[in-house]
Amino acid sequence: METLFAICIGFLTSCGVFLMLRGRTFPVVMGLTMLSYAVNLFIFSSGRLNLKGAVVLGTSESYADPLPQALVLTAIVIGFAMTAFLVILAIRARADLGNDHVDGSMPDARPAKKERQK
Amino acid sequence: MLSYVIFSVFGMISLALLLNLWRLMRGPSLPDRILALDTMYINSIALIILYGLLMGSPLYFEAALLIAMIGFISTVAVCKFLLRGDIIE
Amino acid sequence: MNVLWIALLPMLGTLMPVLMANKSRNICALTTAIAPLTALVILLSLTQSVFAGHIWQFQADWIPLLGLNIHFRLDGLAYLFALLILGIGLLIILYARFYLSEQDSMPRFYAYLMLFMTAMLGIVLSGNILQIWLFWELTSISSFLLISFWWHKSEARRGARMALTITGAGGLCLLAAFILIGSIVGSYELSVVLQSAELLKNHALYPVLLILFLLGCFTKSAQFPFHFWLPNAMAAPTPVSAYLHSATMVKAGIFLLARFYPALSGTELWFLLVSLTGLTTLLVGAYLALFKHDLKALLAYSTISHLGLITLLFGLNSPLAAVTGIFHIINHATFKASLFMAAGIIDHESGCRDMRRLNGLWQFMPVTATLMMVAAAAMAGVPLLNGFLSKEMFFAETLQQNLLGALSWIIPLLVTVAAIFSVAYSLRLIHDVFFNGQPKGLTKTPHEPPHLMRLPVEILVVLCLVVGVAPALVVGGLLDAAATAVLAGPTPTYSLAIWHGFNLPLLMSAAALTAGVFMYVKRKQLFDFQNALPGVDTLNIFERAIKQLCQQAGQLYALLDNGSLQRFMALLLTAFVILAGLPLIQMETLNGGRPELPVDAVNATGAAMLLISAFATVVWHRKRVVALLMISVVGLMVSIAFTRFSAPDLALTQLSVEVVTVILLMLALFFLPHKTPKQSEPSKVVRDIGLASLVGIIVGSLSYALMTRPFTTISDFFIANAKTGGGGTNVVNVILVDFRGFDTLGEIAVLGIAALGIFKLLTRIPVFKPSSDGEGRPWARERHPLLLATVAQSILPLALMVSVFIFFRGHNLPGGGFIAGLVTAVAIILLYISQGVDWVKARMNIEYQRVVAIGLMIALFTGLASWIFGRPFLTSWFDYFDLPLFGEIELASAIAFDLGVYITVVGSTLLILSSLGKMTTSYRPTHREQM
Amino acid sequence: MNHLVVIPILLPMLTALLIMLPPVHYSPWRRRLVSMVSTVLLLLVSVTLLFQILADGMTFYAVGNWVPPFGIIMVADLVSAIMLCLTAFLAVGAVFYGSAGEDERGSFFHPLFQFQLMGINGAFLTGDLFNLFVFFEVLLIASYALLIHAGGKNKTKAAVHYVVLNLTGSAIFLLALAVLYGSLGTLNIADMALKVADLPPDNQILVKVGGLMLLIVFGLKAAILPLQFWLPATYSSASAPVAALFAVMTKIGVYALLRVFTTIFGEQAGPLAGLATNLMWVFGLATLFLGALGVLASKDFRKLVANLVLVSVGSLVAMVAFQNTAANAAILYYTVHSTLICGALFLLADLIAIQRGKAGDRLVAARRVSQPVLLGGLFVFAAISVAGLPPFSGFIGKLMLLQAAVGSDKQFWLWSFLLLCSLMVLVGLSRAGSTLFWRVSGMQKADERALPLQVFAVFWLLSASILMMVFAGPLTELGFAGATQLGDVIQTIRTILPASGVSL
Amino acid sequence: MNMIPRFKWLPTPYRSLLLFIVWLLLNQSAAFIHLFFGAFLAITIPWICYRLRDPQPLIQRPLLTLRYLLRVFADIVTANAEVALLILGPIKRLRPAFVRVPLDLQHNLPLTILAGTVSMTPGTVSADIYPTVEHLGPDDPLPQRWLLIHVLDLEDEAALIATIKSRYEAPLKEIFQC
Amino acid sequence: MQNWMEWAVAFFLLLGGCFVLIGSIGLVRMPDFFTRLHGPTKATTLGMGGILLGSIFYFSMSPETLSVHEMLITIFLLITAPVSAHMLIKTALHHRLKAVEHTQGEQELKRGQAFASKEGNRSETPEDQ
Ligand code: NA
Ligand code: NA
Repeated sequence: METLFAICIGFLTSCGVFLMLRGRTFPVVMGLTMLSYAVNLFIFSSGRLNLKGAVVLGTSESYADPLPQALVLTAIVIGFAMTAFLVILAIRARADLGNDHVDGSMPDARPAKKERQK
Repeated sequence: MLSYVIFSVFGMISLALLLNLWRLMRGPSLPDRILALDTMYINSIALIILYGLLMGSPLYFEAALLIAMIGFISTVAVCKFLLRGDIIE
Repeated sequence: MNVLWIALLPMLGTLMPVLMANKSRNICALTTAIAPLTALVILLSLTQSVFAGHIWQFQADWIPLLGLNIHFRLDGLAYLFALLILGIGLLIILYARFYLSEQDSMPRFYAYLMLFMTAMLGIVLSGNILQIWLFWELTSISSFLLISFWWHKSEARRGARMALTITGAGGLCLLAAFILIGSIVGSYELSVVLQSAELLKNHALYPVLLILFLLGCFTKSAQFPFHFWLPNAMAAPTPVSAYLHSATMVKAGIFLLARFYPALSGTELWFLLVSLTGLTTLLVGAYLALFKHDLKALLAYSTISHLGLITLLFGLNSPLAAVTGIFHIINHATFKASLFMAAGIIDHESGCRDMRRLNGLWQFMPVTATLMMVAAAAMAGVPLLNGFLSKEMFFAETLQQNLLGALSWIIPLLVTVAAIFSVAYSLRLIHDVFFNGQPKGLTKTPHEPPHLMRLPVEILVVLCLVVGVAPALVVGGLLDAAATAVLAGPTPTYSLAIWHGFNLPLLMSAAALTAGVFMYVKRKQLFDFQNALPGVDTLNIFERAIKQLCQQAGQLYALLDNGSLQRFMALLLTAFVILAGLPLIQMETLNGGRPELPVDAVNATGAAMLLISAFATVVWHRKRVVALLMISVVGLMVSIAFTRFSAPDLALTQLSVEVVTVILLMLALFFLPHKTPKQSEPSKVVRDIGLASLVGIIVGSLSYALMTRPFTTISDFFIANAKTGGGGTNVVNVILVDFRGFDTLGEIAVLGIAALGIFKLLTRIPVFKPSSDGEGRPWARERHPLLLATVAQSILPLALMVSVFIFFRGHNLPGGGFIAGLVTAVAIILLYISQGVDWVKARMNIEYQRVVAIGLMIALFTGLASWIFGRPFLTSWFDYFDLPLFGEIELASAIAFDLGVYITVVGSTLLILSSLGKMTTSYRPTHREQM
Repeated sequence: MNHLVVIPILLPMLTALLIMLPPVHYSPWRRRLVSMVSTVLLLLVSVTLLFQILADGMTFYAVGNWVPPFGIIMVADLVSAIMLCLTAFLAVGAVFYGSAGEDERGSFFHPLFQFQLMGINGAFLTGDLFNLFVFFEVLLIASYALLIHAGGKNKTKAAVHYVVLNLTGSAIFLLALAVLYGSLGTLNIADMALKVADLPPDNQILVKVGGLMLLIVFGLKAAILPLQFWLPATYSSASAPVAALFAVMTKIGVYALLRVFTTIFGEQAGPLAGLATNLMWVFGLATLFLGALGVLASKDFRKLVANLVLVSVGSLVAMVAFQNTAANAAILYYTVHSTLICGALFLLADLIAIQRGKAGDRLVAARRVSQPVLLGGLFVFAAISVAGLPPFSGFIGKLMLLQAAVGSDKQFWLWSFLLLCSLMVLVGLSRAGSTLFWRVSGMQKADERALPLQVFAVFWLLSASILMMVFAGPLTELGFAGATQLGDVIQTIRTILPASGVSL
Repeated sequence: MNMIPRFKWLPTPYRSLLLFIVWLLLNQSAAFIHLFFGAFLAITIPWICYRLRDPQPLIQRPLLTLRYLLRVFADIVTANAEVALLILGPIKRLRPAFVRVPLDLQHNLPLTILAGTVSMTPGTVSADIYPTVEHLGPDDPLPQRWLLIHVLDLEDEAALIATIKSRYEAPLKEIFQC
Repeated sequence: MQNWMEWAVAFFLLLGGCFVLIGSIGLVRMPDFFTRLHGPTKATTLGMGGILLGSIFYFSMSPETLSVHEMLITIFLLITAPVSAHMLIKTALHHRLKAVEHTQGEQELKRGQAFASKEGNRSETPEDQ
């Protein structure tokens, strides 16, 4: 199971990173979201996997590690706040700069023209 | 006996989820995909309830309830988006 | 204390002109003079004791740990320089009073001048070498201000910058030299350094520190090849040139040569570096001086030449040469300062400095002419004037040295050549300006200056004469005291007489005079030759070089920083791959031996769905809505994974965050293009895939390595203490609200701040509302579908009920304030979606930022409440109460804290989503509305 | 238990909340007043804390009354107290400047400002690695919001880069945390230092990976090459008081490097001791040089100042690699100096830009500033100080840096880079100054005059340079004391984890 | 049609009842504390939410409602079995169709319930109710409205419309007295 | 008693599982969007009911506990499923999705589409056509 879990984390990371390397804000936001999933699973996995150990006292004999779970909770919330900010920033950038490229301008002029025509 | 039943139901739900995923990927139209996702949410509830049965633990009930709720809301939101663009207007 | 006052008074004097800025020019000048005059008086009062060999000191601790202490020290050498600085400084103050025009800001000038004087005095009076450096750099700064005094002239600005750059560079070298010296000697006290000659000279780093030291001296004293800044500094007002560029600043380098003479001189390297540099400078300066048409430029090059002469003397490694050097310092200061001032008078009264236009001024200003002639004669080394004496001694010294072995004769020869040029340019200075026909194209008729303006020149010229006639009487004691200090031991016998009999030096003098006159007479050919050579505009070259440097710097910088986020991200990730990946290669095996859990079909299905949907998100990322749907599946699967692996709280949180994120992304997508145009080149895509794969492989491997390793953790403590110490059975929740409650406080603060930031981002946003979707379909007609509206209204109370339930059970079972908050927020968002902002706003007009603040406040005050009980911040409290009918009830401070979390989450989420939603309505937030 | 330790975190938070609520939030002046008073109070608290630590030695505060390593602790030693004082001092200048009117050019300036202070102070105080992450996020999210204060295309553009890069950095931070937790089983920094000593070799490599990931994260915050790209655009586009406050942000990265790499990977760490020092050394120098290049290349003054920040960061990070007391003392002194002066320069740049009209702070000929004596004087003073010329704090700082390297095998390179870059900075500043004040096109002056609060703010920050010169003796002693305390990892562990039974 | 609640402190009695049951279901307990707290919440929450709803007609015939619910529940089970067979059966034999049902109901809540019922029961899905408010001007009188439904396998259009109107719409009219 | 409960659990779970699966099969098998919609809306909802009922019985097997909260999910799904379906089909109308060829009442579809988009005239009511 650990192998499968690690493969999932690695693959999610790759996908997230690839999207974050795109040139438009929206894919970057998606990449960030994906990367957050990977990171959260990673933190979670640092407490080792446990199938029958929800950390509610009195429900199991061997509990999972509760600390990484608490850390992931914090990370999820913070990640949410950050993603939200980035999303709105992307809107603002589109409004201010007239396009949704992460650099605020197209690398070359032609595609920009095309987009404006749209 | 029950564990066999639970596992076979697990199998059905898994198959159902895969079918949903197939429709989600296949489309062809956006409403098709949304429908597939909505179904997937509902089927996940079944999956989680079954996990609860497997573990003999009621701790997972809230997760199922929450999926029901968010599945509905995200479906509605996506539909609203496709209909009006502006989901909060 | 006396010596402190000498150093301190000019510093206080800096304030005087500033305070007197509104008074008349005379008062300004007079008050400025008070401080240096007092200092001079104090200095003179110490003459006897200094000449007797007493060293006056003042010491105070400043930064003992760095070896930098306040230490002023007055010995013979310092006395000599202080005398020059204060004496000539006072004359300059007087002179400048008349030189500066009404438009020039006199207080500013005097303030700069006094600052400079302070710095100069600081250098010569310092007893700590770091302190020397401190004042050394101050001279660079103050001279920058003085040279650029007429800032509106471009050459003044550029000349000042050039001087600052060159002397600044030298200063840095000097600092390195001083720290090296200090670290070798073990002290930065000058007296210690001067006594550690053997230690220094035998140290392996001696060549390095000597070169650094000399770079400092030579740049400041305009030695070849760093001489070029000095002529360009002539853009300064003449009093500045007269003071800085003849008597003081350029002598600072020479001063250091003299100061460190006992510690650093006497080696082969010293001779080679110092004397050869001095010789070259002497020759180059003298040669170039002849061809300058600008009065001040001629004087500047002459100064360079004379500085080379003095440097040469210090480089000869002979005590007598050093004494001669000191003597020439005095003489050069007197005649060169007077020449500069006289040149300034000519410029001032005729409006011109070009010798090609200045002719026959004798008839207009005979007194000035006479004064200048005497000073020039001294410069040329005419007998009965002070210049002659030191030059004579100089010739003698060059003859006596034997440093170049069989080739030693070259030095006296070259020196004589330089003297010839010296005579020639001095002659030109006199003849070309005061005789040689009539002036050409002057803007005003020249006349004698006001008498007080001439007075400083007169005093100095008289000094030249007096010293020339009765050297031993006038400067004998001074020279002796200075020489004792420089040599740090017995001074050699020397005689300051006018007549030493017929000897080789005299012959050299005579030859130089004759040949010089001859050269001047035949100057036409020489000038033609020189004119044929390509002219070198050092200022432009330097300026262009700096500009070039800046451009190169810009290009180099741009090479790295091209402003592309994709590049930055790639670099960041590459750094990650290298730093995190390389150590992994050293690892023998990833698997740490902990047995793996078995894989079952359901989990495999889940994993497959996760992988497929993640991959699909990437593949379809340009169809944004589709990608959004795909990523929802990823989120769903992640939540299910959390459920599967015993983390119900995580699943709940992930799910509730998920839905808000999806709604948010959809809201955002309305204002963004629905499709991403294809833009990346294939090569870039390949690069990104490679990079992403590497990152993924590393992260996956790390996670595998961690999961397969046994480990011990502090978590057992939490499990053991959750119920007894935290009062809850849901350990994760107890960690969140109790063990690590501070994290949670920070976390909700982040959420609240993000909401504020988002509100801020959306204020006054120039919004544009697309009228159709990505495919050009106009929007559907119905805004608020009936079924949805009705159901949403019914769901709200249900959701609130569920929130309350989840909230209260959180401490003991999965749930808690955060999830409850999101459930509430989502239900309200559903109302917004189904009914619109206007409808909700009309029924519930709450300013969400206040909700956020109140929530955070509750959490904060719950934490603070423990102070009342004398416990640290956020210490939890809980107790059980047995009530009739109700049974046992637990009350815990964690509930209050969680309430804060709940309210913050509701407030933040609604603030974020509703302000985004409001953008398209009449409730679009404006800046004024916010508070 | 000394509640004073957490007040630097809680006071700004409380202030922020008060400003958001009635009755304070109704009028701009109330908001300003509360914010200013609170910031001054923060300075007093920080200074008091510093003196208490000087008197009583290092201490820690167990939040929630849970003993370390289980609960979160705030560690108050000289280093963190110095950084607190620095932040508060800087903040006073920034908030006074902002209160002159800049704060009303967008919403929530003061709450966000206070939240940012909360985050910064938390990052300085915390003794827990995950809590450090949380406070990093607090200060980052506040900085994102402050960066876009007053709006404008440049800000938005810079913000996108800044936010995306930092979010990636945060992700890496989390990965690093998980790796460290997964192999050491703890989050407390002192406990990590204790546990890193006896690890099986395979786990050592994991910890090493975790440490190197932290290097990336802190390097990104500190803006060392090749992670510095966000800095110039961010700092030069932020509004003046924000940029001034940002001057301390990179120093948080340096601080974290110092904290983590001297404590966790200190000399007790066995094979992992001195991890990443070579990297810090090389990339620190490279950053220093790049910053100096940037100073020469900058076409506007604020970019130049931003590059000055890079110069200081490069020097500091290179010094972290020395890992000795003198170097750490130099870091402490130089950090305080460079932060405050760069902060002052950002404010000054704004004043100059306002008075130069359309040209703003671009280094081209423009109309003459209306207060040439005031601004010019301040500029010269700040330039002297920042270029490391005597007699102000910059000179003393540079002296400390140079002296700390004496006798080390790194001496030659450090000196060469430091001195060369000093010269480049000098050239750049003299060019900039003469252009800003002296290259005048047309003689008409502007009407804008600097407001008293603005002038006060600049004076306040620059006065630090004089104070640091006058009291250089005690301050260097403080630096050395702080550095000694920082370097004594064993003592730190014994104070925080007395049960661990570590002996000297 | 009555839209004015009987008690001011209990504006929506059936909703409160529902909430009370939900609370007990959530807690799976009828202990006093849950009864007490559930009652408290069942009263306060509707009160809080009261302004956040459009006025709806009240249920006038509770017993009839119960009967309606039971009938719908039975219909759901049978209808779903039918649909399941259709899904598994040969696709080509399906006779999908769009059908328009004229509506007598006017008010939102009954309409919603009707549309929901239609969606859950005989192989039909409610597609749309029109004309909507947006089709009309603000002052236009409400014209005849229609329910558009999609039928998976249509045998007789008229029979279907009749069934819907008699089996579902009529009881709803009765329940809400509108 | 136990045995009876176990059988009930098994029955409901299998029934629910089958319906869920059938719903999803419908999603895949049906020829157009409108027909696909039926499976998930109805079969899945019923399937969920079965599984939740199974769960209720399962957790109620042990004598001291009674599990009824699964009812809530059922209620919730019953309330929301029609709305989801309604929104989806509205979207489909708006997007002018093609119905499978032999669909009857194509005119009704066209009309519905016209009403969904802005083409439907304000004064236009079905009677006018
Ligand atoms: Na002439
Ligand atoms: Na139906």
